[in-house]
Amino acid sequence: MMEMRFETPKTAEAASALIAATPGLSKIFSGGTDLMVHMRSGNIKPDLVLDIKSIAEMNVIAVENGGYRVGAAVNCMQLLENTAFATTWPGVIDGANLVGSIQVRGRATLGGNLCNASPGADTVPAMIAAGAIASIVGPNGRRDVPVEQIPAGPGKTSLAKGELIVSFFLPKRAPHSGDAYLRFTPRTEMDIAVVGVGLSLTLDDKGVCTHARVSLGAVADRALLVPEAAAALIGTTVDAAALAKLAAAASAAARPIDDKRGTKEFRIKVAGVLARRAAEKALSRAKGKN
Amino acid sequence: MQADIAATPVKAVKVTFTAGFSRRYTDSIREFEVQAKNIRGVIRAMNELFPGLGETLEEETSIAIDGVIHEVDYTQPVKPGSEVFFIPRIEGG
Amino acid sequence: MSKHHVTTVINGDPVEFLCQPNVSLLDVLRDELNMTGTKEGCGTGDCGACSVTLDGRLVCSCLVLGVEAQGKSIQTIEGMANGETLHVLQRKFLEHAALQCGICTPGFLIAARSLLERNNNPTEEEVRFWLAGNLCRCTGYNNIITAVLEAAREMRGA
Amino acid sequence: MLTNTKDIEQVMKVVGTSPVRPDGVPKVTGQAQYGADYSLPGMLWAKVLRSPHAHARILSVDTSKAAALPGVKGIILGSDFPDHPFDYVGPERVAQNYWHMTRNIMAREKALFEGHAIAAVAATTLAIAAEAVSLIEVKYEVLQHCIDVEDAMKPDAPLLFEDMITRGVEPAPSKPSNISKRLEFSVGDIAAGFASADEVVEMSFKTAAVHQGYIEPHSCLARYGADGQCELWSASQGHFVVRAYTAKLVGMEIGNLLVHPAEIGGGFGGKTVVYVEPMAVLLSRKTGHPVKIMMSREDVFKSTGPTSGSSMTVKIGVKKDGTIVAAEGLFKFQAGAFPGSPVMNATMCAFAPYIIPNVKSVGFDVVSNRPKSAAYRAPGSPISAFAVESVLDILAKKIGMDPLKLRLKNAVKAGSPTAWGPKHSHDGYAETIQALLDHPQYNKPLGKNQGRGVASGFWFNGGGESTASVHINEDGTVVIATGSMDVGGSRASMALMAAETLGVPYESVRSTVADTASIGYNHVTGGSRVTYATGIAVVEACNKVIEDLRLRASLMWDTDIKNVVWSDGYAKPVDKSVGNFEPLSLKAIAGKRAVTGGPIGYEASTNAGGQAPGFSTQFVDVEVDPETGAVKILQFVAAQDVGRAIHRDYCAGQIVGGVVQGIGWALNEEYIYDSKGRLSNAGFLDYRIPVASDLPMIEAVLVEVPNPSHPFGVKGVGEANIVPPMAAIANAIENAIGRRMTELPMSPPRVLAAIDAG
Repeated sequence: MMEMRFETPKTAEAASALIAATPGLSKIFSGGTDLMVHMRSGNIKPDLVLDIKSIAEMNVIAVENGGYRVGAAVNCMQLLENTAFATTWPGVIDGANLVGSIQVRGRATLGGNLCNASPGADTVPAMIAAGAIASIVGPNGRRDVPVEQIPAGPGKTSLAKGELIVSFFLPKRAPHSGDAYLRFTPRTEMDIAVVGVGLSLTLDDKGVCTHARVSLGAVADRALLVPEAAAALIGTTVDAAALAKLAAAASAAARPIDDKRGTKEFRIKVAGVLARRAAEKALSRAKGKN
Repeated sequence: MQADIAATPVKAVKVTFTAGFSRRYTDSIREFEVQAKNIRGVIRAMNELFPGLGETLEEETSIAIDGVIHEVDYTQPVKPGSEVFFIPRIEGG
Repeated sequence: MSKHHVTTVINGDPVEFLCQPNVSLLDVLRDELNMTGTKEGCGTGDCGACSVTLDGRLVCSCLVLGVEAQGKSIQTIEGMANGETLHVLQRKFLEHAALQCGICTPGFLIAARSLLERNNNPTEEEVRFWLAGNLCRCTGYNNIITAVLEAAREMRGA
Repeated sequence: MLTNTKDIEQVMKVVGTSPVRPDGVPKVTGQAQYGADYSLPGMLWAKVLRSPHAHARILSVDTSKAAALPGVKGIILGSDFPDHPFDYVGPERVAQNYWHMTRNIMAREKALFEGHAIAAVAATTLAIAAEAVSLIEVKYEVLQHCIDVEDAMKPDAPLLFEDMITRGVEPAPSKPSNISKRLEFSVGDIAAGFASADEVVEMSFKTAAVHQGYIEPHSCLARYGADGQCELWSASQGHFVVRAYTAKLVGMEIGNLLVHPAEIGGGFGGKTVVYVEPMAVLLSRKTGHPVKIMMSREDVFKSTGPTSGSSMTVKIGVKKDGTIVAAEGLFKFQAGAFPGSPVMNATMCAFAPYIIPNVKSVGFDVVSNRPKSAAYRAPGSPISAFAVESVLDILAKKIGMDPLKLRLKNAVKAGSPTAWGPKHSHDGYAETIQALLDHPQYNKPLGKNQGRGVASGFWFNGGGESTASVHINEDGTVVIATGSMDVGGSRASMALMAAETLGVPYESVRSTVADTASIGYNHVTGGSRVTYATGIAVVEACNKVIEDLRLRASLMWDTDIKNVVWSDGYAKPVDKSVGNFEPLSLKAIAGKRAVTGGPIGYEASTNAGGQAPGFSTQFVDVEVDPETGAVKILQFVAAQDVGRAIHRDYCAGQIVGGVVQGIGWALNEEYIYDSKGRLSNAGFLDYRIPVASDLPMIEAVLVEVPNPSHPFGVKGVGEANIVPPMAAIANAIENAIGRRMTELPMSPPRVLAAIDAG
């Protein structure tokens, strides 16, 4: 019978070394909300499973240089319960709050949601819009990579063998900033995004948008950063005209497929609709009306 | 079946089948009149007219006696002049 | 496959078991420990019938490895009533006909208790969203929501 | 058939109240045992190898590697079951074709759908059984497949059965096809009828296959002894039917098979048939060990019965005053891999709620490479009602009539004709319509993108065979047992009817479901038949007990039984002339049990007839997001004629539950297949049944028009409620955004496409 090793390393370096030293398939296990399903169905038969929840630095939520350091093994409920973080990055919270059910959110982690590399992952567009940087440990030491560069297609990441994401850094928030994540699902809960939009923006004192990032989920083989969509907002007061441009840019950037969750046409149209609605939500947050 | 009626002392029981059922089993004749006090009598009379039909009726049908639906049950009484309608059996969920 | 020796606490009692590293906590509870009150509806975390709490956190036991129970504290439906005394949620579920077939009921009760521990005065909408991870095919949810709101009211002494 | 039937107008003491169910505490404490919760010493675990192909000839199955795996105790194939002649026979209430049934349990010549069982392995652990399954080598010749009913009906469609000649067509076709059966119900002159109409609407509709979606996967445990005696613990809607099917399929005498009724975790029709039971019994016989089989959720979706998807065309003609003069329906139903869709029910129920002089209703039962359909709540009726009730709504608009008033004008009552022949024998429909017309919310104005829709539904309801026993304990408490599986609270309703009949408190009656060796035959808990038919058996048994109690009281009073009456739970002298006797309670008489003739208990059996149909009328308010096509249910009111509510809360629970299943059917639920004929959403994540946050509180309105054939006036309540929702929601969407949805589910992409199509 298949021999599966189960280890609980205490440091990221130890975890990395174990992976590098193990022939065959190694899987990082934090929330397990995806891996358990694949192991049960037999789609994935790992030789080594690493439960990284006892690695201290992967469980922290801490202020760092005015920004936030969030461990990759922090689960969605922990994040939701951190009011300071929640008031700073409500859009990231929007995403974390839509992952699965309460039961799933009690397990699912930011790192897992990203590394599982599902194009519809709910926390990823919000993290990309937030400009989050992934801190990676691997055989060749540590490196920082913007979150949008991690997914490489369905189930694929740009991480090398032996590399794992330890934490994320979300930069200091400028005044008059707001973010939001909206997704479309047929049900109100317990669904995978058919389209997801993460959007973050900053206004100057006159209410003109000086900075924006827009990310789309579930409309391509991975979550997309869409500078054209952000450009539609920058320099404007995020008025109706800007919002219409934003919607058009978002729809134009979408290159979805037909599948059991939605049609191509539907995803393209709704990407624009949700981009506009996300911008309106982020705008009101930037203006301090939550 | 008119002959039967002529020879009928008391009011007969009217027996009716659906179009499809009568096409399959009763030479497309849909209505009959028989002498019977209960469903057993009705089935016996129909089986005399069409040997083997009795078994089919018991296996495949329910009955409506003057509109009220019953399972096929020999002991179910039928009054003179009442209508016995054989309908396909329904199964629910 | 070599088994791990796991020491844990279930419903306040110390428990030890052996399990292979790829076996779910749900299978350990049901098949190793014969605690069949926790139900399997899907095995993929989509129905909530196997809900338990792990160190106070509401989870689907089908998405937890048995070996993860090491050193942790688990609460299951078997620990909800106190001897002959039902938990107020159990009582309200009965009073308000919040169950028909009952297969989803243990999961709903565990999930609802975890909500009321955090928020003893939830709105109907909050209850509906908290329980969205628990599927019920019989009741249409009406009476479950009512029972949880009524239990909250009683727990508040309102 | 009934003795001293209660006057249905009389005031009830316990009937109509809502006490806690007898099975309640075990279910809220986790102690109730469902199909998967039983185990036995030395038990083996079984796992089933299923076809990855939608349609394939099985060339060879090599189990040698699997058999050699340590821990593997036995392996079975379809050919290990006795074969059966090809014919439609009893012994069940509906003729079955066991040649089909045994092939549905396990494939023989061909795998006919993805998930079709090929082999089953019993081993000492589930993990070993799973690995053994992966070691079985099957050589398939993959064949062309067909999924959609229209494709399956094409002349050049790949054939599931090379020799299937359509039944019900004269002359019989010369060529085989996937069309198993054609049936027709007609009355009047359809052409003349339409010619006399002022407005005619004809429209085509499609519905998707939807699953019953019970939360408990099929599971059972079998123990087969060397003496040929077998015990089976199984969660089903009818353990007597499980016994009959399993014994026949395995080839054993019914008397050698004892089936224990495990608690059932939902069925809705899907557990009226067997899947795992015959495999477990055969594996247990082969290995000499108890064997447990649990389906996975994926197995449940891929291998057990959903109800049919369909293609339908409905044409209805009305006069300006709303009189329906003609109706025509064509209903093509997916049966799945074997014949037996609910298309007959659909063609009969389609126009059943309405007085229509000219009707032609034609149905086709069509096989395709999908799991065989199984019963689902009012089988067939919700599907044809989606088409009929949608067309009626369009007609109501055309003639400028309120859609409820159009229905009321044409509503059937006792004496109204039907398309299938006999006259309707009961009222109740008009009363459900009136209940909504009188509802304070029905005329409440709505906002932007909001709409209100109405629809009605009909279901026959069932009677049939049931048995019940009643015993009086020495302390005066009562034990009743039936053989009807309790899926929705029947133990409570049986106890209520027994308490009412005997005149004792509900709390003094213990209500149970007995195994197949401890009580007489009961047909399945389905067709909304149990509270009606099994209830009649319970009341009959109670009446026998009352006669006996009067006799024993007369012995104690040295008088004749005719001088003793039974009322309010006491034996009383009929009048003073009998003597000045204190009334005797159950306890007092039971105390003299031995000296008055021994144990007090009776069994009663019935093949109940006289059941009345169920009618349901509903209105729903929805809001449509014009930019995404998302439909939100704002309010839902469902009125249903329940005859008389025995347990008020459980009646309401049936109605609300049925409505919510209908909401899922209307908006999101569907079987989605890929180009290879494989199901792509075999799980609760992508097969989207409604979750709590999708819904408002559903309002159930209990209409009570008693059925005189039942001692308390009961009409079945479990099914009619799922018939209207799909059409009601489609009608509401049309009123909200001016788009007519003709295909289910009305999912956001479809609704948005309809909006954009303009």
